[in-house]
Amino acid sequence: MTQNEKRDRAKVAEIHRQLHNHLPPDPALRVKALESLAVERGFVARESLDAWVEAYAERIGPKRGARVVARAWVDPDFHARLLDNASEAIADFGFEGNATGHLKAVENAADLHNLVVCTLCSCYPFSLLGMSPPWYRSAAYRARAVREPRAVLAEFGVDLAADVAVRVWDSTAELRYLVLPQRPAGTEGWAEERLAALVTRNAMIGTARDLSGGIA
Amino acid sequence: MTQNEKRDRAKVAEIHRQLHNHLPPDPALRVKALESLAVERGFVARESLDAWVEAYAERIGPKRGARVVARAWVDPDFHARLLDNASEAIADFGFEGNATGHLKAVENAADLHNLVVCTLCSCYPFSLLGMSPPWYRSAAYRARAVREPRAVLAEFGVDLAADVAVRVWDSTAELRYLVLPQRPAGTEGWAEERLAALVTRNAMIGTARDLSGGIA
Amino acid sequence: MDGLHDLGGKEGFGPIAVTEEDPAFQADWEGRMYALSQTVGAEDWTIDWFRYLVELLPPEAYITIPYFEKWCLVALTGLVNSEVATQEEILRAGSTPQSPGQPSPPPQDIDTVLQTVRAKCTDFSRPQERGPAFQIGDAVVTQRHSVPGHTRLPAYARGRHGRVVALHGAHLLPDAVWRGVEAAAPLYTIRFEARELWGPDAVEDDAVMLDLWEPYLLGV
Amino acid sequence: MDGLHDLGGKEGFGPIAVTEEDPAFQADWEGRMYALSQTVGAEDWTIDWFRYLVELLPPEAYITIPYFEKWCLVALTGLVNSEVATQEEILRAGSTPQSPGQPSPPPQDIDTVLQTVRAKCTDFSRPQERGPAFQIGDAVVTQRHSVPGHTRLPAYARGRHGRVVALHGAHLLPDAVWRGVEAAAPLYTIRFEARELWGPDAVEDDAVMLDLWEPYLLGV
Repeated sequence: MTQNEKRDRAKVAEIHRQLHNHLPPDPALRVKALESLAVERGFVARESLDAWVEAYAERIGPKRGARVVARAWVDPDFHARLLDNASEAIADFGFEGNATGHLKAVENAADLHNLVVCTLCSCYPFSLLGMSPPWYRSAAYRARAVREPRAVLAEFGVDLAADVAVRVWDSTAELRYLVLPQRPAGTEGWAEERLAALVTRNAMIGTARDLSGGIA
Repeated sequence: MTQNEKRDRAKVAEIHRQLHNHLPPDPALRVKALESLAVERGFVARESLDAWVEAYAERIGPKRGARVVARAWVDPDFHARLLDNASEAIADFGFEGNATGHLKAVENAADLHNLVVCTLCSCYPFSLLGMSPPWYRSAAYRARAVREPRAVLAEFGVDLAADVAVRVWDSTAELRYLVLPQRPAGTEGWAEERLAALVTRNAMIGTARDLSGGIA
Repeated sequence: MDGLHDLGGKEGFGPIAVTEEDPAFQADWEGRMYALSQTVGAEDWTIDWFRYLVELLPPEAYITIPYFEKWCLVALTGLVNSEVATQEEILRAGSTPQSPGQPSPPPQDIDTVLQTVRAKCTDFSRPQERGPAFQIGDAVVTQRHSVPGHTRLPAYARGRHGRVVALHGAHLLPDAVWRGVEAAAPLYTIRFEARELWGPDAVEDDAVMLDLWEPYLLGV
Repeated sequence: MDGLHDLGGKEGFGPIAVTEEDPAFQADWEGRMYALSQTVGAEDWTIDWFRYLVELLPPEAYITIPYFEKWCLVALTGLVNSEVATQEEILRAGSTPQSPGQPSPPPQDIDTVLQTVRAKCTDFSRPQERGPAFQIGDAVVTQRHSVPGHTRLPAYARGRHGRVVALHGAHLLPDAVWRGVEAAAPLYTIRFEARELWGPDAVEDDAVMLDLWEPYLLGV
C-alpha cells in the first residue's frame, strides 16, 4: 500500500462518520476509549499520562512567557536576542519545545498593537504559554480576529485609539508568535520577578495591552 | 423607531441565541409554540393550517411540473411559450404562485445537461414542484452541486459522457428554474397524460436525465 | 454578510442522501411549520428580511438543525424583533398551552388555500429608471469583497470573470429590501466557466449560471 | 481543501467568551486527551496529516464539538486509517473495559516529560535548493483557487495582493507533507492591508500578516 492510498479523503471521512455516529456521545468516554486502546496496546503507561497532565497543569504555562517578557524589559541584550531569534532566546530558560521551534516575538509600541490568531486551526506556542485559552480556540475568535480586530479587542476591554495601528498575525505556518507588551510606566527599577507578575497571558497573545493595572 | 434600528444584526443574533438555548430542543415543540402564539393572537385559524398542509401534501407537487413538461413535449407552440416565459405558460394550468413569478425553463439536449441548486438558501419553485426534496436543502447538495456537478450526478445514478456539458443554475435571485428533460425515444404518439407519468421530480431539478426507464 | 450559509463550493460534505420521491413533509411539524410560514408574519417582513434572519442564526444551529426548524426560529425571532411578541411570551408558549385570546379569522378551506397560492405569484420586477450598463455578451467581473447585511453574490463567485447571457430588466435589490428600503437594479444572468470558479482541474465547457444584480458587477 | 475549518473573516459568530485566566484543562478528559496526543500515534503521522484529519471531520461535528474531542476523533480515525486498530476494536474499547494486552512501556515521571517537551522542539526548516523567488518589499498576489488536500493559504487571503516583509528560508511544505512526501519551499511573511482583504470599510494602516509558502504566491 502506498502512502497515497493510505490518505484517501473519502475513506477518512467515512471512518470519521462511523466513529462519530457510533461512539458514545460523551467526549470523556471517547477519550477513555482511546486511552484503553493505547494502554492495552502498550503505547503508553497510565502513569505517563498522569505525568503529562501534571506537566501542563502545574509546570508549563503563561508564567513561562511572563518571565521571558520581564527579562526582555530589563535586559537590552536579551531583548535584542529575543526579537532576533525568540526560539534561541527562550532556550536560556529551557522553555523551548512543543510548537516553539520557530518562535517570533512581535513588539507593541505606542502606535502599534499586535494580535495573534490561527484561523485554520488553533496553533499556539504550547511550551512557552501552556494550553491555549478556550476563547482562542473558539470559532468566534478565529473568524473575527482577522476581520474586525478592534471589535474583538473592545470585548477584551482594549479600546485602541485610532492612531494605533493593528497587526494581526495569523499563525497558520510553523512560526508561532509571542506578543511583547509595552513595559508599563511606573515600574522603573523593578526586579525581573516583580515585573513578570504583571505580564498576563492575554497580553502575550495581544488581547490585553495595558499592563499598568497590576501596579499599586 | 426607524426601519434600520429594527434591523440590527447583533440584536437579532442575540434573540436567536436566547430562543435557541431556552426553547425545548424538539422542533415539534418549537413549532407548537409558534402555532399556539399564532392562534392565540388571531393570526390564523387552526383549520386553515390543516388546509395548507393538505394543499401541499395532496394537490401541489411534482405531478404539476410533469404535466407542464409533457405538454411541452407534445405541443410545439406551448414548448416555445414555455421557453420564452415559463411563468405565463404554467398559468395555463393554474400552477403559478409561490416562488414561480419569474420561472425559467432550461432544456436539456444530447450535448447539454442542466442542474438546479440554490447555494445560499434552498430556493425552489414551490407552486410548480411542491416541497423541495430533503437532499435539495442539504448542506452537501448546496455545497457540492456547483463545484462538482458530475460527482453529484453520479451519486444520483447519472453518468454523463464527457461530451455532455453541464450548466448549473444557482438560483439565488428571484428567478426559479425548471429543467425540461429530453423526451425519451420510443414514446412517439403517446398521449400527454401517459408522457407525464414518465417525468420525475428529480428530472425537473436535473438530478435525473434519462426518463426511458419508465417505458415498457 | 460572509456567513456559513454561503455553502457553494465548500468541501468536506459527505455523499448526498439521494431520494427519488418523498412525502411533502417528513414529519407533521414540518407541515405545520410550512403552513405557519404562509399565514403568520409582521407587516414589515419581506422575503429578503426573512432570508437575512436565517443567515443570522447561530452558525452551529445553522449547520445542525433541520430546514423547517430554521424557519421556526426565524419566525419566532422575527416576531420578537418586530415587537409582535416578546421573548418571554414565546418561551411561555413553548412550555404551557395558551389560553384562547383574540378571535380567529375565518378558517380557509383547501380551495381558498389553492387560490391564495396562485395569488402569491409575486412580481419582483420594477420599472427601469435607466438602461442597463451591460448587454448580452459583455464580459464582467464580480465585486471582490463581501458587503455587510443581506446580499446575494455567493462567496465562490466573488472576484470572478463571467459573461452576460441574459437581461431581466430591473428587480428589487435584496441589499436594500432587507433593511426596509425598496430599491431596484438591473438583473442579469451571468455565465461563469467552471475553470474560472474552481481552477484548472474543472471540466472545460462546464459552467455555473448566476442571476446577479448590476451593483455586484464591474465592467472589464 | 475549501472546508468549513477555514473560518478567518466569517461573520455571524457571537461575542467572544472572554477569560483572563484558565486552568490548563477545563475537564479531566481534556488533560487525558492532550497527554494521549503526545504519546500515541502511528509511524506515518505528521503534523500536517493530523491537521488534515481534523479538516476532514464531518462539518457539523467540526462546528459543534469541543476542541479536544476533535483531537480524540482524529486520533481514533488516524489509528484506523493507519491500520493500527480496526473500527470495531475502537467501538468495543468505547463500551467495555479492555483486558491488559501488551506490556506497558516504563512510565515517565514529570521530569522525563519536561525533558520530552524540550526535545519536541521541531525544526521545520530545510536546506534551500535554490534561492527564493521574492525579496523583502516585493509585491505579490496569492493564488485565486483552493487546491485539493491539506493546504495553508486561508480562503480570505486568496487572490489578494500583499507585500513580502520577511523571508524564512525553506520550510516543509504542508501540501506535500500531508500525503507523506517530504518537500520544502521558501516561506515568507506577507503583509496584507486590511482594506485589501475586507474592503474600503476596514481601517487604513491595519494589516494581517500571514506566513505563506512560495507556491501560494505569484509575482505582480
